[in-house]
Amino acid sequence: MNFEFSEEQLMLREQARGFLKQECSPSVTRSVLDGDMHYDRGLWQKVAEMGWTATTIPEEYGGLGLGYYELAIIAEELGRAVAPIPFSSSVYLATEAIMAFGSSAQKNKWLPGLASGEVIGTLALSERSGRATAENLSVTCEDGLVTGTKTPVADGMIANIAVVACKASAGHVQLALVDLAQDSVDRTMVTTLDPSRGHASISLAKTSAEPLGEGEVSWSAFEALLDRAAVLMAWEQLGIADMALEQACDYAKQRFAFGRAIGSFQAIKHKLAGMYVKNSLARSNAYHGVWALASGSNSLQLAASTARVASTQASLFAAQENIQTHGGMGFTWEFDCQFYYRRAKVLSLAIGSERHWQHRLVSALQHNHANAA
Amino acid sequence: MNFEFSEEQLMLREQARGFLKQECSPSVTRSVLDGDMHYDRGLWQKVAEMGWTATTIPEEYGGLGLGYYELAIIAEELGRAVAPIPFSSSVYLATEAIMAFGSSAQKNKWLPGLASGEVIGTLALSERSGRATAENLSVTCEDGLVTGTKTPVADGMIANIAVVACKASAGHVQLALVDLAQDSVDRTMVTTLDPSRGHASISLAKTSAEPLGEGEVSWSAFEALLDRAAVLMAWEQLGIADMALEQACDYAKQRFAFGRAIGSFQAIKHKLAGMYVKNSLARSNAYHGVWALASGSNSLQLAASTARVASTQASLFAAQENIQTHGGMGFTWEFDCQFYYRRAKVLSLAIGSERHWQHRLVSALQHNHANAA
Amino acid sequence: MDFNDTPQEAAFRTDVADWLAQNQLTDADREGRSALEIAKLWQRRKYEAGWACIGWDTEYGGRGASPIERVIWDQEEGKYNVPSRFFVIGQGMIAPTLMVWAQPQHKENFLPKLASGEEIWCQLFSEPAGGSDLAALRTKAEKDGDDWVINGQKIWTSQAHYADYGIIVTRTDPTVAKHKGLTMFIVDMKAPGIDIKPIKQLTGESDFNEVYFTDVRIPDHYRLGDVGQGWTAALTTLMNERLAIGGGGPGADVKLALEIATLVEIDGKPAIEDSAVRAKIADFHVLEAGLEYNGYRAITALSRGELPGPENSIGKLVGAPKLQAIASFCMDLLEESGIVWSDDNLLTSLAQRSYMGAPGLRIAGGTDEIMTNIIAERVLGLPQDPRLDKGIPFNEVPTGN
Amino acid sequence: MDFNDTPQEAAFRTDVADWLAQNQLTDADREGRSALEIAKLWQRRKYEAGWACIGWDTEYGGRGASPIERVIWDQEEGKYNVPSRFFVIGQGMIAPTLMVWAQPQHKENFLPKLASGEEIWCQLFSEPAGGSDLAALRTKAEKDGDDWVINGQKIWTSQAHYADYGIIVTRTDPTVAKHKGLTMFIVDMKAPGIDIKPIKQLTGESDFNEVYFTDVRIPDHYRLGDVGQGWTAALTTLMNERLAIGGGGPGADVKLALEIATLVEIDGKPAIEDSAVRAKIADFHVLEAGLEYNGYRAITALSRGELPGPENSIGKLVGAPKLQAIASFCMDLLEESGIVWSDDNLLTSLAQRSYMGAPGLRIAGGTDEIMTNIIAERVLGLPQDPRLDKGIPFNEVPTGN
Repeated sequence: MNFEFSEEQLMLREQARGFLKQECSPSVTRSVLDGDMHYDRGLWQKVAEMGWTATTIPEEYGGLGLGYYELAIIAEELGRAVAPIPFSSSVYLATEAIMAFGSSAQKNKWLPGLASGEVIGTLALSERSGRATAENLSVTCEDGLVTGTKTPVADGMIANIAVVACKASAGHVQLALVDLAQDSVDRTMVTTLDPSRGHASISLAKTSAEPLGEGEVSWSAFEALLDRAAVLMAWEQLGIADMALEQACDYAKQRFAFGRAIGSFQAIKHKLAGMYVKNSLARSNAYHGVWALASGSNSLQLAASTARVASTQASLFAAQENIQTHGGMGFTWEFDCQFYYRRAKVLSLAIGSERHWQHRLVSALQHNHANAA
Repeated sequence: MNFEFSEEQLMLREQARGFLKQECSPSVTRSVLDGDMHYDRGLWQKVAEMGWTATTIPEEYGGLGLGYYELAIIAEELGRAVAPIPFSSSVYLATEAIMAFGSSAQKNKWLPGLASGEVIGTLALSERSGRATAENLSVTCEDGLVTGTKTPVADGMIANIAVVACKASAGHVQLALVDLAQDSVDRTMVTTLDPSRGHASISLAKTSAEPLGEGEVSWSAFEALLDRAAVLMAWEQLGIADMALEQACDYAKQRFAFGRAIGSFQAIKHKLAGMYVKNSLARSNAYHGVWALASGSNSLQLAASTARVASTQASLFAAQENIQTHGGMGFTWEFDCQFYYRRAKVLSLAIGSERHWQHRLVSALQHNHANAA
Repeated sequence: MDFNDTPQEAAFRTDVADWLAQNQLTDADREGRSALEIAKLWQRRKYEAGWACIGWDTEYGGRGASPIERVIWDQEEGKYNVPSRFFVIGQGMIAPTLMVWAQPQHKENFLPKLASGEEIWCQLFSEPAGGSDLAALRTKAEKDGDDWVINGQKIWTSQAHYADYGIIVTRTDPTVAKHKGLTMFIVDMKAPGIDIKPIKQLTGESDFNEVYFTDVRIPDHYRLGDVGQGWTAALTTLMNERLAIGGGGPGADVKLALEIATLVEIDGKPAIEDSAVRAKIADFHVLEAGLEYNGYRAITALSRGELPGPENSIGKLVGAPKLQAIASFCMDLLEESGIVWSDDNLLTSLAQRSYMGAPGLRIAGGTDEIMTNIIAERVLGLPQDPRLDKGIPFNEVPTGN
Repeated sequence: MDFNDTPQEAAFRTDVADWLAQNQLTDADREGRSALEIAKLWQRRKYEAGWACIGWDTEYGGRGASPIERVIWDQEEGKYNVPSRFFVIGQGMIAPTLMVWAQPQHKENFLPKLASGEEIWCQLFSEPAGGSDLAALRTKAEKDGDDWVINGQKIWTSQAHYADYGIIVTRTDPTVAKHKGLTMFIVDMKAPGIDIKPIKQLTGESDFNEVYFTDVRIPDHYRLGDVGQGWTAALTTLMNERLAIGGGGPGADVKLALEIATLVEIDGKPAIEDSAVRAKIADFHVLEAGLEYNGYRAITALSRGELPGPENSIGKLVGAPKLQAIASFCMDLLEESGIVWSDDNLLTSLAQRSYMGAPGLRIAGGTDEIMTNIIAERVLGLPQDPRLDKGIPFNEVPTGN
């Protein structure tokens, strides 16, 4: 039994952290938040040059053929840096979808570009208020032509391709691979709570697309794909939670009130201890999640849901109470506390709310419980 | 607008508090908790002599014809004293049921005894794990004969009469008034979390009973009866919550650790402030609840559910954290902290759990919302 | 206990309703006027008819109305869309301070202009070094002839950029204990040496300012209370602030949650039918209703001549985190579209505005932690934390820098 | 990262499993023996085969097994119904203390008897005046010839009534600072002058005792560490206590909640289908799984030679309130019948036992508040509260009495 990353993996973490300190200082995130860019192109290119976008892609498709432990480590560091790049959309979702369902032709066509970062991919799922389900999907796919509107689509303004969840004429669910460089594709920018990550509304009118893989994709297979993404998302959220905790601790140690560091008041120190407890339980659940993902365990649904719920709760709490710990200054535009508060909320709703994952978690528990009985 | 009790009512509170300090010291509750009595007969008689059991019963039936403000005040004081008597069963439930549904013959027969305390009444609702509903009631009533088992029945070992919720042969719900002094009545004591209030399992075998009122009682009419009881129950729970807070504060002021009163540590003082906040919101909701009850407002369901949920949450929290504030001594049999911890939990499940009342609260909100729209 | 008006109250309510109906702002009134101008117009109209600051003595432009009458006025005026926020600080917090501490001629001069809305005031208390620890402020006031010379910086000052006057707490003696060396003054915001810089909040808006004082001269007769009495004077303002702020205005509430939960679906059914959604909405309602009825109890106490106590801290302490929680809950109901910020969707934008604004409410006017401490110490009588800054000269209190 | 055994670990597991299968307790073994006697029989059997306290050095009766091997042993032994609680304190907390602080002859004498289960030990630290503030203990030890004479009272002492020996922390100098004046000893629990009174808990059970010392004599060679070094010695015990206690044993857990939610109905459907029920069970699972995997991470750290740190406080800090919350939740699922205490209904009685026992777990071995402070100060490095008891003689520390 060994429940820790390997030496090499821990080295990768140090390296990634150093790289992002250098290349993704808060000013980088701030410039995207303040400006009208949808992401930081320069950072994206450097990240691609580091090979991060190629992490889990097999070498035959131009990837590094590394495992999910490495990808989880990168995800955590990107979360800590609140990196303004389409990594989760392109890597956890689009790349994973093509690797999971794509034909070898599709893999040959798209994976090399995704690996090199020249191609940015995303997943287009949400259509309206409430969660998209196999029943309520309204975007259709007939004879290879997709029609309908998806919104919000993370990184939709800059993506080259989108994996679009839609309903086939036969009524079954289908994942359509859409090259977004077509006239029939209409994208409009969507402002969200976190302008440091661009979102779009994408309207498709008889846009040509190819079904991903053999056409029909069972909804449960699609949700299994989201389970995989949920583990990586959980690591990114964990990075946010830990950075918020670290900043709150640093501030609480140097800010004085009533003649003492505010961190010496139990109202603050116990708040921060509470953050630490949530974060370390989330970390341990994330360890189990990535183990289940990397080892192909059949407990992935439970492990992923648990990691996702834990990281969602930890990151929302830490980001919120980090502002509170900073007091008035934490509420200013000038301080970075807002980055974590915005990103934590947006990530908590990407690929499904806390509620959704709580239910998915319990479904897995019921399954185990029934088998045990 | 005047949102406070009248001078007379506030005087009644002082009087009641003084009386119970005298007649219901902790040792009274403790003796029932420790012994094998189901209640304290002496205290019950004194309470009856004070006329408390007669509070809302019209004078024509030997009552005082006072209002619900007075009854709420008494309920709060009985909660503070963790009184080991069947007051809630006999007054909030049995008496109220007979006043609400009973024929004048039934009122003439039973209300005088209930007013004088010579008759102890109770409500027999629960039959199994989970909540009794119009659909799952299994106790039947055919041609005035009731058959089946009710458990747990609060104060069932000492009650003279029970209002039994049962299913009539015609399939509708019926409240049957059962004189428990019959051979066909089999009672066995049921041990519960709070031995200072006796509970029983009551089995009826073709026991003769008379339908309360006109026979059929709609389930919604029955739930409206529980709304009324919920307001009074909320006041009793509020009494528990406030006593737990007061004891915790007193202890935190005199117990020293690390050279200071433990009440000077924010870990403790903010815990107690949190109790105070819950309690005072519960109190304001209880004010509104008793106003709705006394004024016959059509907002009773919302007001009662809100008061009930608030008092349940406040009393459970205060009772639990009162033990925590007392540390090891709070966990001993010798200290009184346990009274509040036990009684708070038992009252929180009488007439329905927090979950049940949360749902009933939202149903009322939906109703108002629909009417507003 | 009775929610209904007494006959006198009912009669008063009728008078109020009638006057409001006849004198309400018209579109013509609003035409081409800024929010501030409209507010001043409305305030002036109320003032001339004797309906401004009705709780004040007549000599200051009020009508000596009772607390209940004030509530009735607010309820009736609340039925109309009239701007009021510009006067909350001046009329709600500063005027009561002037009534207690200002010299007679200043009361006679300033209070009517506060009532009529002619002059806007701001409150200059907080400083970068003195947030929760308000009394740790450092802005210096030194006597020079009949004037005081002010140097230093204030922060979190609302309305500073258009205020005519302000009240400022300064340190006149750094060699005595923290609370002892403070003095309060009226300051003319147009005086030379005052430099005002807006602060951009994380919401992107700028409701507050930094105010810099460089050799700003204040005549001694503008002093409020004795030299060294500034903290006592400030407490007058703060106590009224707690009443004025309350729960924290409009935003995501149970009504919004209900509306969204009725529109959005979960598993093909309206979200409001989902048991977890119901449980949360119920808990939010318990807080919201509890605060509302707390308010009625407080008003009743006031109307019985009791003074408003520290228990009023509950409003903000419960209200601000509730706002944050409901806002977050509403966004969750919408799933991924909950992050979309579109002003044309009132439901979502209200939720998001509240989500972004709530952290500020949890801090401004006393953080959650300060409010909790106030309840623990002043309501429950629990002992203070050990005070390392007590009884030693302010300039010897540890600052960490 | 790998949950599977390495080849060596697998081999070890096989050895353990085989031995357990061949040597497990039989009905004949249990026949007519008390729980303590059965525990001693089993411990002795393990000892003679070299399977007792396998992490200890062989000279003390162990086999120098690695942390992972200890986990494997616990996992395999856990598959059998064998009593162990009697030895947790002696082997888990006191033995490590003796290993560091006892004189060689006492290690050689006592440790093997601790390993074999021949002798039961108890821990005499807490006092009425020193609960969370453990070092505020007052029990006096005065030198008299080669002996020390002990007078005072201890409290919350488990197993005192059948223990053979104990370790006791005493105050040997009240005129120096609180932590400086303490000294630890081994004490023979059969010595004259020791009076033991059981404490009845609110559960009705008596797991703890008050222990009174009247002129109890202890030979100087029973001293553990130098005079005045008692606090340092006590920390050895406490640090191991945190490891030994952990989450707090069997009780209401997610599995129980699932079972009840599957049996009970809400509105005619299994409660487990209720969305609010699911949300709560999910949150409980997040805590439970988080603690479990925290444990695996801690073991991995141990196996890499890292020392167990204060982060281990999390187990109890999260586990005890979780126990209380799940127990309460389970009772709520049962509605009114949730209050019925019937030992023949395993589901409800387990929930209720947990509900009544959890408050004790939140206090024993460090309250929630103390554990939180430990995390804040020793893990996050946040500054201490001002210490009014620091650097002044113990007999001058304010006590409130």
